[in-house]
Amino acid sequence: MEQHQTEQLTFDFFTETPHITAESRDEIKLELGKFAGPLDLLLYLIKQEKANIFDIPIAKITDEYLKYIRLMKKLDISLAGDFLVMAATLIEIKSKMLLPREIFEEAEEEMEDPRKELVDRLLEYEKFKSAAQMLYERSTVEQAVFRRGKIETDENNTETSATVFDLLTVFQKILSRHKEEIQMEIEREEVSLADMLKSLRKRIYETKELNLLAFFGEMHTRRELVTAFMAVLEIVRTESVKLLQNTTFGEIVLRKV
Amino acid sequence: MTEEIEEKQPRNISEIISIIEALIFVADEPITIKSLAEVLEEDRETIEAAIEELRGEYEQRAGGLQLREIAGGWQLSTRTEYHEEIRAFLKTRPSAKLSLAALETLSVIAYKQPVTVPEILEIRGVQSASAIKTLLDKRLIVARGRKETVGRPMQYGTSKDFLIQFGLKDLSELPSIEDFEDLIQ
Amino acid sequence: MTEEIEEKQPRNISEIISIIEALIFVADEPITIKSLAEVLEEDRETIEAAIEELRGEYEQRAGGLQLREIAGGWQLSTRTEYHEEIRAFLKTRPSAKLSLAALETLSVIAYKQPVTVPEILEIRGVQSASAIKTLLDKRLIVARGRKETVGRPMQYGTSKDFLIQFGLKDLSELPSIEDFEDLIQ
Repeated sequence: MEQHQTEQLTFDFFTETPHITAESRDEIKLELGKFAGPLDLLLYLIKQEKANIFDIPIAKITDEYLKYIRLMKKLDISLAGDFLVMAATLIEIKSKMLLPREIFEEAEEEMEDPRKELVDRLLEYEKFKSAAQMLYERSTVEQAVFRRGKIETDENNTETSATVFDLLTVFQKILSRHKEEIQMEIEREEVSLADMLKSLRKRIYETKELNLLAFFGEMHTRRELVTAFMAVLEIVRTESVKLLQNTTFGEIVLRKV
Repeated sequence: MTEEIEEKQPRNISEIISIIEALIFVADEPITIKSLAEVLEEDRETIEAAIEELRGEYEQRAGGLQLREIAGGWQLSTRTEYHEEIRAFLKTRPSAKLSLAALETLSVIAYKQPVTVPEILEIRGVQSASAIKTLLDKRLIVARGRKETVGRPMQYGTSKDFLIQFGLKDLSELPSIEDFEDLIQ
Repeated sequence: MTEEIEEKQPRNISEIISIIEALIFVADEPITIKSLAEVLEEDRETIEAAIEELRGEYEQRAGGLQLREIAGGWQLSTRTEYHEEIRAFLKTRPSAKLSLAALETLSVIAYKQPVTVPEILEIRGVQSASAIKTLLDKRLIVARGRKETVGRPMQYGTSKDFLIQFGLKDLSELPSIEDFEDLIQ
């Protein structure tokens, strides 16, 4: 990895589009912008390598991808979990590609290229990325067009037309206004870990299954939430209760086994 | 990044007229010769001549609009001949618009229905009588019978019109706190 | 007081054009052919012909204003050429641009609507919650009911404001998503 020494890395997180500029032969300046997601980063790396999207040099790209992730971590930039999920996917594909060919030949049907699913996703994603660019251009043009100023018949209304989300937002605000008042009046009694564990155990044994998000949602304070979280970790560690997630991004449930 | 000092082409008169027309159009109030002269960096005489020409154009066209000098400035407005049609149109405009007080009250009723006036007061912390009247007038809420408690207060709930105006098939389509929590993490 | 039943003179076409111009000016949103036809009590064809004539007039004059079809209706607006002077006068800056994430999310919603949060995640490969929140706050998207599937997730679609802010007559004016495929390779 001798390129490590020659790479000079500077980051500009305010530029929307990342790019590498070669200032001299042995000095590469990498400017990492805000990537819109792991697919965005991946596309960028593929273009960087001038690689064919239908024949991605997966080992090389995976290395580059992981290098980026490590850099982000070193710089203490919080990484969305989705970036890590993609890292795992890349490593998986890479290891499949390394399997000896004979294994495939033995199989009756021809093995599918392990990269195929990823390529399909990249191609699909890229279409929407281009569409986003088109929308951006449209809105820029549209910002040069102005509508008429206020006239008498507009009636000076301070009113707004509302959507269902306005209803919910407003309702939330009222509730939080309310909650603050209550909390000023009563000092909430703190729940101990033992109590939390007891009630959690009772719930799981009664219902067999408990939606984790819903359970956390019942907590009123940050401290309670932390206690609840610790109780979940404890119960999974010590008892026959499992944490399950049905689909990759699905909800997490606690289940008695 | 590169601050270019561009040599501006002098504008011709028809360009000046067009810009003046656009500025009068976007202004919230009658716009004065003085402020036009400032924005365009042209002298008063040029602006006055341009406006005179523009006014003449509008007069000759005899369309739906006129350019008028009013309160020391210039303004576009509709011609008086068409006030009947304009009034008719303004009346047909749907008003899905609500004040914040009405919106707050509506949100409480939507999420807590059936709910009484004292209960709404409790939640909002302010009297909601006039907001409730507005909502009844707009047919967004309806009375839902009395609550069997002291004073038997009237209960309110959302109406069918409410569903239509907010594009909901039924109340289960109201976004829930959970939908929202997904979005504000 | 006196409800007169007036025998209305049939209007000639130039009168219709003038009234349409006045109504488009008065309306604070793009006004549809349908509501023009209702207010004027004329048929669609007459209105359409009148608008076409009016649009041509504006085009030929090449003044400061233009007549455009947008979000399913007609609206007067300034021409793009004069945005610098207008901005100088209104003392505004171009409004904050959407982030890359928000724009991507919007493009997925625009093309896949109605679409749920998990479906957006599938395409973008990244959580889009905060982008969706931004788009809802900016009223570019709206809730479109729930999907009848596990968890009944909320579906989203683009709003009328989306059409207005992106200068679209309607959604069909968006280039087809498959067209972008050709651009990629």
